[in-house]
Amino acid sequence: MNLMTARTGGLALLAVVITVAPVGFSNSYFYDVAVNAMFNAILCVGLNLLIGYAGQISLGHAGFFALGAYGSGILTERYGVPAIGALVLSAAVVGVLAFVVARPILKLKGHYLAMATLGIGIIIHIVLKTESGITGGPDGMSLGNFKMLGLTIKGDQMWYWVVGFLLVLAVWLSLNLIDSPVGRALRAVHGSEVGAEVVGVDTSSYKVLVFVVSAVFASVVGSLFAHKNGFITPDIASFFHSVELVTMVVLGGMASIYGALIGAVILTLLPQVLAAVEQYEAMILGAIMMGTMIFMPKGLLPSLLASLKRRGGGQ
Amino acid sequence: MSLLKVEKLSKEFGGVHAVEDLTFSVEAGHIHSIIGPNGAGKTTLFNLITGVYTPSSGRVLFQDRLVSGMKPYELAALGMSRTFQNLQIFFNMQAIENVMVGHHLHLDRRFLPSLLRLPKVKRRDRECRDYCAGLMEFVGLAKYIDADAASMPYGALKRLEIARALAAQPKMLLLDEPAAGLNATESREIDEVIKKVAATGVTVVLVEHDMKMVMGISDQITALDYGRKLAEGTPAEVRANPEVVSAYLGTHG
Amino acid sequence: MFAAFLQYLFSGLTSGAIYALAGLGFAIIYNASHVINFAQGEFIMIGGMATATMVAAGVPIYLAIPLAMVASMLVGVAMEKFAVEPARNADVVTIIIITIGASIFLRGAAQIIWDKEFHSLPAFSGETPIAVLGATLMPQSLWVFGISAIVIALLWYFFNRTMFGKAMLGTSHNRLAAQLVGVAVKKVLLASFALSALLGAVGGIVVTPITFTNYEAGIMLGLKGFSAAVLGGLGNGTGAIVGGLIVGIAEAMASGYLSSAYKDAIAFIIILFVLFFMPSGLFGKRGTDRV
Amino acid sequence: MRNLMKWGVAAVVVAGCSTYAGLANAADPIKIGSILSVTGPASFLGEPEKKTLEMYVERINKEGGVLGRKIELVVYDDGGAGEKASTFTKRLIESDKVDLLIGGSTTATTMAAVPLAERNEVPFISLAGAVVIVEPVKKWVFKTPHTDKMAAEKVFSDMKKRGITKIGMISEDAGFGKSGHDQSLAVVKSYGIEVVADEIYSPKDPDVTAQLTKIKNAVGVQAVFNFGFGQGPAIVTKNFKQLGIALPLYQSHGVASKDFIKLAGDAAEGVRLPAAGQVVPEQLAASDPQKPVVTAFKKDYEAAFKSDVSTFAGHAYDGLQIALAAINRAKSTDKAKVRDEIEKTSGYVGTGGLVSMSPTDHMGLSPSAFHMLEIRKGDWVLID
Amino acid sequence: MLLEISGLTSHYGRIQALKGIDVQVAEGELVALVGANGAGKTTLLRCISGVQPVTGGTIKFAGQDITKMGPEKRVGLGISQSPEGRQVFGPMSVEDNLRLGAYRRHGPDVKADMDRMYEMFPILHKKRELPAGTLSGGQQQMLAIARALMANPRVLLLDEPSMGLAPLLVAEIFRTIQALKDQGTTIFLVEQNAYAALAIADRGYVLETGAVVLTDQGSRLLNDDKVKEAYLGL
Repeated sequence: MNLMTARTGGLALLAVVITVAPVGFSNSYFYDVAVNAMFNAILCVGLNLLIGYAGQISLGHAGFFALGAYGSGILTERYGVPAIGALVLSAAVVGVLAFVVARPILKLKGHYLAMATLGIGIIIHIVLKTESGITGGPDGMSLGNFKMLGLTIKGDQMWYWVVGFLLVLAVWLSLNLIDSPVGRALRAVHGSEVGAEVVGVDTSSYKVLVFVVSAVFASVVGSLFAHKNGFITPDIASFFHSVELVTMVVLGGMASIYGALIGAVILTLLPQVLAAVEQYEAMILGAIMMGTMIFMPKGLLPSLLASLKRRGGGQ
Repeated sequence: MSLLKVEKLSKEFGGVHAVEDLTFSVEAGHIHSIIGPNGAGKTTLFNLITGVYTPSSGRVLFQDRLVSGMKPYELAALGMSRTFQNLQIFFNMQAIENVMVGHHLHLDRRFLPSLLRLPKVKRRDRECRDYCAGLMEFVGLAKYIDADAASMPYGALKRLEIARALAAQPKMLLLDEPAAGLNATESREIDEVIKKVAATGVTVVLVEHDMKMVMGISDQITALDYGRKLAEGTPAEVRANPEVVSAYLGTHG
Repeated sequence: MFAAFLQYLFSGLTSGAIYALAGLGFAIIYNASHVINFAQGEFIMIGGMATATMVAAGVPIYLAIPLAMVASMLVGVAMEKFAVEPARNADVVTIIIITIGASIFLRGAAQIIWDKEFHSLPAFSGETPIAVLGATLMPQSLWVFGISAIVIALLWYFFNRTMFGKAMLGTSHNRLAAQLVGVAVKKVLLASFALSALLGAVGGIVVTPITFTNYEAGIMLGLKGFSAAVLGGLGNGTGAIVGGLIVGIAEAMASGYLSSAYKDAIAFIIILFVLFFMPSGLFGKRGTDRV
Repeated sequence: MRNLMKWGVAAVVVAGCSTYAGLANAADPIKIGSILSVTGPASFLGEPEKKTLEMYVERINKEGGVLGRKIELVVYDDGGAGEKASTFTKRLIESDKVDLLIGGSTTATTMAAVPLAERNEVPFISLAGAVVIVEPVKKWVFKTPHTDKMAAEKVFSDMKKRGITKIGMISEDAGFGKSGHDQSLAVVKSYGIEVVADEIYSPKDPDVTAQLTKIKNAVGVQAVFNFGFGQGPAIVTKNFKQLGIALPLYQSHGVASKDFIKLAGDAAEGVRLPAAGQVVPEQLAASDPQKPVVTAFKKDYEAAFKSDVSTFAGHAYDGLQIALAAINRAKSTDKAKVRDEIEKTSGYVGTGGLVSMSPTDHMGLSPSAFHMLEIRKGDWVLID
Repeated sequence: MLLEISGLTSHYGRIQALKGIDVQVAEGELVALVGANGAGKTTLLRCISGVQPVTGGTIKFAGQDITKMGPEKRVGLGISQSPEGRQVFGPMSVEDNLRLGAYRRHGPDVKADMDRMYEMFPILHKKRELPAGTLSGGQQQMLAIARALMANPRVLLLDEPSMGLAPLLVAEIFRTIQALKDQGTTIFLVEQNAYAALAIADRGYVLETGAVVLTDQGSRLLNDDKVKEAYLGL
């Protein structure tokens, strides 16, 4: 019962925040930043399933994001595939790719896993940069609006509502998943692989599953991002974008869906806030990353909740 | 009938024989204890039986079926479940969720229904939760049903592992030092739990240092030393065996 | 065709020696603390930038080099003290984020303290190429090989012939035992960062005449060093050196015989394949989890 | 408790967003917005561009501004990332309500901003190289630097003059080099030149002798052309010398700064490259209309920043001059009028050359704007 | 009293491993601490060496309170331990292991002590160039003891020196301990092999689940049925 209210309550609150936030938006730049924040939030909710819940690091997720974006770009622009078809097809391809690489990669642990995922991301980045005949190379490629069922999604406001809805949906699905037999198995993998194995959890299959799911999340967000932005460059696959995504998850709070969401929002807003002190931006970002991890190694949301709990006298 | 047969089992780690040419069998319905001094190879034996390690040679048969080389989760599906000397609790989850993971094999594990939280999944999950709450009561953890695993005391976690293993509805339960680190009262309580489990018809294989417990509840004991079988028999027989006594207490001078 | 092969080999060795030095820095810190220091590349950058800017400002090079090494060591010690030590026992991911944060911070600081320009140092002994069986080699590459070799020899001496070095080695093999024989483990951690930073600075200084340096020069070297260290097997010094040379040579051979556009990708594919078959790298420790 | 938490978060989000609301009020000054790659791999473009813009805006303001109004410059650093450039452009247009955009240090950041400028109808003068920015012509988009295609054509015509028909290409795999490489391949045939070897390197490669060896061994190669900027071309030049390749080496206009000569040292001797007159003001013919302009700019820049002027700084200078001239002529900051006036720019003498735009040419530079230079004794020498 | 422990408590995460231990060791004494697996013997030794945090009580050494002192300083004071499971520096040579044993010491007597060790354990001399990890279990145990002795300790802590060794080797290890005692070394011996330990000990303590349940002279404990009970659950 308790859980149910947290679920419905959290979702309702999220929906309310998304609905009310535009009151403070004086122009479409705000919508734009908000949409980017929500894109990152969706992606991080998916990535958190892998990192926070199943305990497997990935330093290459920007690669899957970029494959989704370029998949949509290439299919819609060069082959005239309808946007939704391109999105689904790209996600499927990314899913298959993730499935193929997942098994050998997820046998690795710790830094070896970090290295391998980093390698995958970098290889994708290089391919996107080099195959300029189809990707446009480092100068990037443009693509058109997202059209579906005769409806064209365009303009920052419209995107805001669409992505807002998708964010609520993504959070809902993730909440469902982690509180299901599948989700519990995933979390058990993080808790103790051998402990899960001996009660019948095929841990390697679950690791593959969550890797594929989070990659598909990234791909879908990539596709939408590409359409919304109208222009993409291979740098969205860069190592730094991957690091940024992981930082969002860890900063907000691993194994916390709302934590990942908050981390994504904060790190998306940060460069906008720091634009005024542009030359110190790198130092401030670095200091925030170090400071949060040193003083709140569990991430912002779980640490804050824990301290509230302590102050509230144990409950 | 022998539920488990271990035949000429050996395991080496870099030239050291942790288990050597070991043969014994466990009768269905028994509480069968494996004892021996530290480093005798008990935990290695458990890991070999439950598929965590692969044997260097020899075979393990469960219900007359060759199971050596199978993965732990496959063995779990055949009805073998265990606990650990060093706890393998999912500290990132609630206590009852730990037990619910134990029930994993008996749930709808398909991805899409889980993702969409279909009514059927929801209902089944609620049943599972009730069932697992029942198991927690059974092992004496009623007051921890809503607790986070990370907030529970050590003794309770030992039982939580037993509840988790029971949730898999095993035919054979292997307990690796369930009383280690517990005080006398807690040990006696665990003792009771093991007896209750055995009474439900589950075969129990037990590795334990607490001799009071072992001698009190075992139907059969296999004593190991240096990875080999030292003695076998009822508690009285084993206790009287001079080799066992000297393996434990050493020799005079 | 042999001349071409030799040239690719020289090219690979030059890059490889640079990667190996970076990888060695990773190995030393990992050994002592099980931390992967993603800011290792920044130590290299600091060594190169500090020397190059001091030389440009008229400081004699024999003074600039030790000053840069000291500066880099101080940064390394500060980083251990204020960023890594407080977060001991944290998750792998948490520590990765901390050291990446440190690298971003140092890069940001470097661009403010110095600038964003590229800087160079004069080659230590001229720019007349040396011809070997039809291939050529720059004298500075020999400096890189030579200094790498000296550094490796010194490290070998330090770890095998000095008590403190043995204590560091002992700590990496068995932390508990090291404590029990009276090794101050905290000091070892601090020393490992100081040593890695020193090593980075030396690397940064010898490669600057070849690759030049700017505030972002550490990014690539950090990544390649990490690759080298992982490929060789974490915490294994020999592994890091071999790993670095393999990555360097693989890139050069890939450019020479396959495709220069995909040489980096090919290097990563090789690393992936090695990891698939040897999940702890070439020389890594393989252990069985005890449960 | 959890809910309380979430409200707190919501408050942070709302507060974070509304911080900008205060900035949106348009004031009297003429507002020029600029997205530049001040940090990141293209910082050697963005950095001098930013310095130049700031220096001249300050100077113009001291002299009373334009149309009696001060100029307010808003610069955002996109770090070379197209996605950041897009958001910052939106911010400049929507929140800062700028009258005009200058910037986009790289083609990628420019192309990210282009659709926004077009949609919101804001005049936009790009400082990036690629042809795609102005071909096909986009109503609101202009650019000041020469295109990579022009650079390639200048190089190929010089090769043709020397009777070279087979060349090796080496280019970096980042934006500038990649785009230059693709443009070069597109035009090379029309000069009767064949590319017999085509190699790539990464901007941070410590050594490219492997690629150069491959080119060296390509059959019939008569010259080598490198497209790239930053430290890469300096390494290429050094490695080229190391391998003792006795062929002419051409670089692109990306290396037209003294830094290149400094980094490459002796190895730079004999390297040829196309560059704007701004690089060699003192060598221009006295009759060259560019001479006074580029001489003055070089003096200003070097006095202010104690560092050698680069052509990239010149792009920003030209962009600012063209924009302010257009505003002057339009006598207002009305965006449509300013756009029309920019398009009417004619006979403007800038650091890049003579600029005359038209509805079909939003760059306005003729190929003659490029000069061929050769490096001799550590300095530029004009050779045509 | 050389070593005086009073009211010592310690926790491993959520387990209370020690529940208020009082133990004394006098100069020149051989004191044995026996008890079943998991009784907390190793934890106690780790507390004495300073590698396991103490949550309550005090440890005094030669009159000085060392409860909060860093482990390396304790070695300097003369507390040296041969840990459970040997814990030799596996990839390092036997000689290096011994050298590290004398890490806190300097001067010429280190060399003399090493020779003394080689004399006491000739097999170590024979294998001094080999990595310690290649030694057999018994040899590693000797190395661990020798390494601990290299610190020239005022008290030698021995944790389960007979564990996992074949009976012949066990006898040899105990002979060595006896010899050390005869040379006047103060020894605090933790053993599962109760008979062997108590037989050579001056005094003994029996530990059960983190508490001392029995203490007496070694020879008397040897014949106390309570000890047997603690082990075999009679």
